[in-house]
Amino acid sequence: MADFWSGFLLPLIIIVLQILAIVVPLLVGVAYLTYAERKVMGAMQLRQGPMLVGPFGLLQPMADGLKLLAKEHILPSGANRVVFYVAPMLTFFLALVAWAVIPFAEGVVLANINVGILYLFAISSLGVYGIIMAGWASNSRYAFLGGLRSAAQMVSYEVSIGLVIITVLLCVGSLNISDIVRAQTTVWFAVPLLPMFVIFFISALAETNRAPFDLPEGESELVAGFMVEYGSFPYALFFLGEYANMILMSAMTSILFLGGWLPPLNMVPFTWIPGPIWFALKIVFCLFVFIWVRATMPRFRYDQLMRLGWKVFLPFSLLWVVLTAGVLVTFGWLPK
Amino acid sequence: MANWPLLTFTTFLPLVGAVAIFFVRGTQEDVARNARYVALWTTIITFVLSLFIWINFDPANPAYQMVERREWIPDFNITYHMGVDGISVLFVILSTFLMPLCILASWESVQTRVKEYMIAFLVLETLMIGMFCSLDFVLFYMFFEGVLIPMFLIIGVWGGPRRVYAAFKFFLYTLLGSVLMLIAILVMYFQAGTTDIPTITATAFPRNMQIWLWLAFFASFAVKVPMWPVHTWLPDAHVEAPTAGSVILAGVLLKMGGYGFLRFNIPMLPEATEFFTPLVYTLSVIAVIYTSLVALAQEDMKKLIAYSSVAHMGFVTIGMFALNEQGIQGSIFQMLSHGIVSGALFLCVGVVYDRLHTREIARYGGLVHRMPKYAVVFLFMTMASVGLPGTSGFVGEFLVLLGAFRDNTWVAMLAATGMILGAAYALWLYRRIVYGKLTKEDVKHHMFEMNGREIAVFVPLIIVVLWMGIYPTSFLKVTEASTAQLIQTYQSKLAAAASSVSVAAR
Amino acid sequence: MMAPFPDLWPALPELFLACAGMALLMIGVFRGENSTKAVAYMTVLAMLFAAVLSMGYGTGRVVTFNGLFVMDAFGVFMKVLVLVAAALSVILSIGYIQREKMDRFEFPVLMLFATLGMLMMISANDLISLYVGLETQSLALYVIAAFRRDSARSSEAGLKYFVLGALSSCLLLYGASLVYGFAGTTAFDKIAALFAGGTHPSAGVIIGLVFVAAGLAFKISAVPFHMWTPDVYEGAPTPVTAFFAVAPKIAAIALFTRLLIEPFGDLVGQWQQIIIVTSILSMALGSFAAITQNNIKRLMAYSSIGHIGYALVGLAAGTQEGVRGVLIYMAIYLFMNVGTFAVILCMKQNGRMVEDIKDLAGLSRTNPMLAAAMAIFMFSMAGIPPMAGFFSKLYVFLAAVEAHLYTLAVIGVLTSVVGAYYYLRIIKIMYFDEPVETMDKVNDDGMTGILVATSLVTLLFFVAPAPILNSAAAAAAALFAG
Amino acid sequence: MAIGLGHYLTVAAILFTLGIFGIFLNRKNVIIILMSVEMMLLAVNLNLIAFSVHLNDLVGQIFAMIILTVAAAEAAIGLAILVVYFRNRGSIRVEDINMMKG
Amino acid sequence: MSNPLIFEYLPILVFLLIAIGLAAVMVGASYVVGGSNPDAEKVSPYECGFEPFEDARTKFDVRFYLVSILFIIFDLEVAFLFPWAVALGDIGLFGFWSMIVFLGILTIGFIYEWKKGALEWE
Repeated sequence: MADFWSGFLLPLIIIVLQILAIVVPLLVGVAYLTYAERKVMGAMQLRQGPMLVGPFGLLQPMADGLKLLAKEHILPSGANRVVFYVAPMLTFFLALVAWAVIPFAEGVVLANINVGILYLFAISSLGVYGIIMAGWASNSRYAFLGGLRSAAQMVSYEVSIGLVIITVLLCVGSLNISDIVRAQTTVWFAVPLLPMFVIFFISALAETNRAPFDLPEGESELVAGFMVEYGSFPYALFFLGEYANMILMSAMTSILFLGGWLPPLNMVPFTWIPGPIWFALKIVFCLFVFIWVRATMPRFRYDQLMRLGWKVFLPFSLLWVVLTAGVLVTFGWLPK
Repeated sequence: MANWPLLTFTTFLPLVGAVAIFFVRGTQEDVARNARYVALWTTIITFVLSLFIWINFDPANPAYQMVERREWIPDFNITYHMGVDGISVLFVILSTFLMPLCILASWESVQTRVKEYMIAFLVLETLMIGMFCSLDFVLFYMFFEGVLIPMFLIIGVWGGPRRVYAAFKFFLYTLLGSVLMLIAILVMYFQAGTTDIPTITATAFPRNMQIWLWLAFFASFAVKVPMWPVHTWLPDAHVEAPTAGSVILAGVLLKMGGYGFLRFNIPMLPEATEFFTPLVYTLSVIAVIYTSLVALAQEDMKKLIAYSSVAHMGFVTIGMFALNEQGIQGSIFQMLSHGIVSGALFLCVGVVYDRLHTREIARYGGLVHRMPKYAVVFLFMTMASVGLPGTSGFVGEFLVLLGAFRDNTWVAMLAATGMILGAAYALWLYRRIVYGKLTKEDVKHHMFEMNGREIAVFVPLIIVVLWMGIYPTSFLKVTEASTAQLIQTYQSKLAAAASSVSVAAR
Repeated sequence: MMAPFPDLWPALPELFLACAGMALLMIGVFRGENSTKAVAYMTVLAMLFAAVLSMGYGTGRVVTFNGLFVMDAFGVFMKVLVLVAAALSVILSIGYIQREKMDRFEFPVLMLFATLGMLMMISANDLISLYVGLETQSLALYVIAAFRRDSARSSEAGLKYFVLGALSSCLLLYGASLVYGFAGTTAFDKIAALFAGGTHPSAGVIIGLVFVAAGLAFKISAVPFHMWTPDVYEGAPTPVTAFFAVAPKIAAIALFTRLLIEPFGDLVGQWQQIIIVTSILSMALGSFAAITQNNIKRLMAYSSIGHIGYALVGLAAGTQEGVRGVLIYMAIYLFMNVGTFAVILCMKQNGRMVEDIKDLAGLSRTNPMLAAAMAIFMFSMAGIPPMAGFFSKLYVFLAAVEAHLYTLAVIGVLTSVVGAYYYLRIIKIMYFDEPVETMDKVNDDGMTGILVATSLVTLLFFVAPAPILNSAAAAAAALFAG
Repeated sequence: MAIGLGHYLTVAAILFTLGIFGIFLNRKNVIIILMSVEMMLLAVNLNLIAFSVHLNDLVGQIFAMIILTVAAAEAAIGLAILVVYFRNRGSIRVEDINMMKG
Repeated sequence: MSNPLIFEYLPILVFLLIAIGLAAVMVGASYVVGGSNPDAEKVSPYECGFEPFEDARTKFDVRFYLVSILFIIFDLEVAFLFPWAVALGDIGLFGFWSMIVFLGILTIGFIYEWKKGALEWE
């Protein structure tokens, strides 16, 4: 019995608690990200944003959530019931589980697996399934086309993301995410790999269907695209998933290029502040850029979007991979 | 002249003619005329050339003569090995002799696709000569099988109404037999390490293997001969083939089977030969009697002659498997004689067919009134076929019966019965066609006497038949030494086998 | 562990072909669609040059790329065959693709890449390189089978070929995985070493071998894995069918032979029975099923099934002589088949391609040369001497007899008689039947050249058989020495 | 209960068999055939990786990787052919693939 | 089977289960709270004033296939790059040049696609 307790149940409980410690702040973060977005955009557009619910409208996300929870379920005629409901759940689920391998500080990580980056890459690739399923299951032309376009867009940019990750890996020599962060102790990869950093961030925008690449769900074209038939909490799940994905992509950006939990400079005033705080700050900065871009950039045309992905980012990142590898091999700078 | 590759020249000369015809260009008539002349001259020259083979041939020497040997496929010890001995040399002459006559016979009767026709015949001649001369199994097989190609085309393209059926039947029957022979050849190759025929002849094969090999060879040659019951392709092929095709079929192709028995089955596989002799006797006797009876019932001239060929070839096999000098010499002689006589008979049919375009016996009658010369020629050939003394047929049949008597009286007696039947159907055929009153209208109006060309075809045939009948020694002398050696090989091998068996038993 | 640079020299033909393929792709794509003809001719040149490069390779056996790749006299022989076959097919296709409005430059390039895969198959010395070569070939072939995008039959052929090809790859891979698992290695040399000296193999290896053999049987379309062949042959564009009928077969047979002889040579007792049964079934089906066919491409499909059966007779012997027989068979098969397809490609009436056997009626009148060539090929396929086809059969049966497989040899020759029937039927239609409609005149020098060359080779092979026979013997010897 | 090599092989064998049945018993849709093929390849990869771990030998994993890549290329081409076919025939039902018979 | 490996992945497994549970609970809760009261108009798919007259899952632009096919190819090439990138230090120059050749071939294919217009969207 003791064996069972100490060898199985206790670790399990600890794990569950750790997971909750990730999930709960994440969901709260998502909720307030929607708030922040409205506020920031409001500020940029010289208006106030939500102000009514709670002080400065701080309770607005809660109200939105409650509203969605209370709404009526609608299953469109001709829809595939199972797929229709699985799609948002899948999106949400994927946005959560990716966090399992994100390190918040040295050693602070739920699962320190040695192929962490592969896991992240795989999970983020799966996101396209939720969208395709939603678009197909709804039995609506808007949803269907929106789903297709969204999927095409996501896969297009995923290729460049993969190549960008490769350049980082070349400099690290490990697939472990903590190793990636540690490799940036001297200099963040954003500096030597600046073009890759830019590409990665822009691809992240496209990958999350954010402005200026948000045309799959563009209100004016496709009336929210694959989500058009969704209401109530399934819709909320998409919403949550999407914003959780934004946070995730920001976290990935921080890890890959901005040194994760590391302070900007390895010296006294910066090292006082603990790693998780640095990490959070970097994520917040990235998210701010996300919102900033949305507020300022006009939406791309679809052909421009695909062109950017295939004809600019892909060849460029491919070239950069070769270049990076060549430089590393030539100068013997390869890790290990 | 000694080092001159005479056999090769004789063999491939017709092929040169065929290539020449291939390149003939011009209007249709020009092409036809030129093709005919090229073919005729090629065959005549080939015949003359082949006479040199005969002249140079030393009858006293039983070994292979005028041997040529060249590397061909060295890896497998397969050589280009040519040579003739007393058994084969006359068949070469027979082939070259019949060829110009065939070309002449088709001078007018073949009007369509003359060029292809002549090419086919010349190729056929090369293959036939090559087959009789080759002393390597693979080479032999190549010629032996290759014959099928031109013959198939000759029957199928220029044949009668059921030519397609006949051509297929001919081709597939013979092919079926010979592929089994191919396997046997391969087995022998591994036993002897070579495909050289003289070497293999000197090799002893285990008895069990001999049985199988013999059967495989038999499958091939029995179809070719043809023996009852695998003879059924022959009437069809004969009936449908054009006249010259029938002549070659009866004159030469059937001899391939007999030649094969003599060359392979008997000397190479003596124990199996001894074992299977009763079988061959049985089949041959059935062939002689049964097909003679069938011939009696025929309404078609060619079919009747075809069945008579089966019967005559039955005699040949009986003589061969009597395995004594008279029998084998007789069978060779009978084959030569049959080659000329049955060829001539088909030509006779061809003459009337060209005029009336039917082979139905009932449509004719009373020809003697309109075509007396033809009646004479036909009569002469019918008599030769029946075996009238003074003609070639007599010598052959007589020798065969003699040989058979020495080996097995019953067989000889039954075969003799067949001879009587043979006389019956041949004479009856003659009576129905040539004699009687001239009643039929179309016979009255269309049957004209033979022209010069046709007579020119028959004259040499008549001469040869008479020569063979009156002075057979000039032919028998050639075959004598080789036959003796064949029998000696056979006996000594049997004896050796028997002694080894008795040694083993002891 | 720093891997050393491998010796690239033995793989020179492959490397050249790969570079040439990519260069031609670039030329084509930059020059546009009207470059098809130029690309096609350059493809032919590249293939022939690769053949020269292969021939330049001496004797002896060289293994490179860490044991993945092997080059020996066997490889040289087979590569030259494949390259010649491919080059001839490309020449055949040039006129056709222009007439039939499918002259996209990808066509010759795809054939080039398929050929590259075949060369890799021939030189494979490891299950991995085997698979990669096989797939390089197959992927290109799937596409060219469906190359006529606007033709339902072509796309159906492509689809069928794809589905069954993918299935066969799966079988092969499953077998390969078992072999890997139970033998502990994928390298041919190591597998061979494992079973040398009569070590009894585990059941897993045998099962794996059976699966691999099944997968390869698909590729060579041996019964019972032949189902795709008639449909694909019929549906695919004719020059593609010509290509399918020759080059991939040669390569797959080469691969099959090397696989069975080199790594699994000591297990001959285990696989011989399978090959014998497959061989008999293929010969029988090829002969009997072809009889009722009316479409000549379909007939050729069954014919090729039958021919593979005969080639397998040699393989079944499992001896050096047997392999030599297989090699000779494939060499002669190449010329007969390319020639036959050249004739089929000439079958055009009123500007429309026809492929019914009855369309050949009276060809000997309307086009005697074409008919003569076809007759030569048909007699050769039937195995009638003195055509080359006789020698091909002679050598495989020779090997079978030597290995005491008498039953197999007898069944083989008997089915060849049945097979002769349908080949004769074609000759009958050409020569015995009256012409219904004349064929259009063919003005294609390449095609005429191929027709003349292949028919002369087929007809006159017997005059000087030594070159092919000797190199086949050397190739077989090399396989057994290695 | 330790999960050993045998279990992996069994699972792979079951998957492989299912794939074969999927190809031959399926009368509905060609896509299902493609999926069956993928399933068989999955079985093969499972086999290879199980063996690779069991033998402590990397070759199996490399093989699996190559199979993955090639299989993807294969699937791409298969889909392309399927699209071409669909455009010609307007159907991808397995029963409709019957223009050529005999 | 090494136990540490399982322990490394156990949290992920638990996380997966929790995430699935969470998603299901959320949907289920809203189902209970929100209820459902459908009528024909409500459940009809969204259209701009038209009655939806046929199944929405019809043919669509073949370019989407093209994109997906291209994606498969390039994504798999990335799969090859992952181990290469990590192990480049160990495999040396030969490894480097092998991948360069591989990428070169890939580039040829890419140029081909580009010139053929597979990447054009208008």
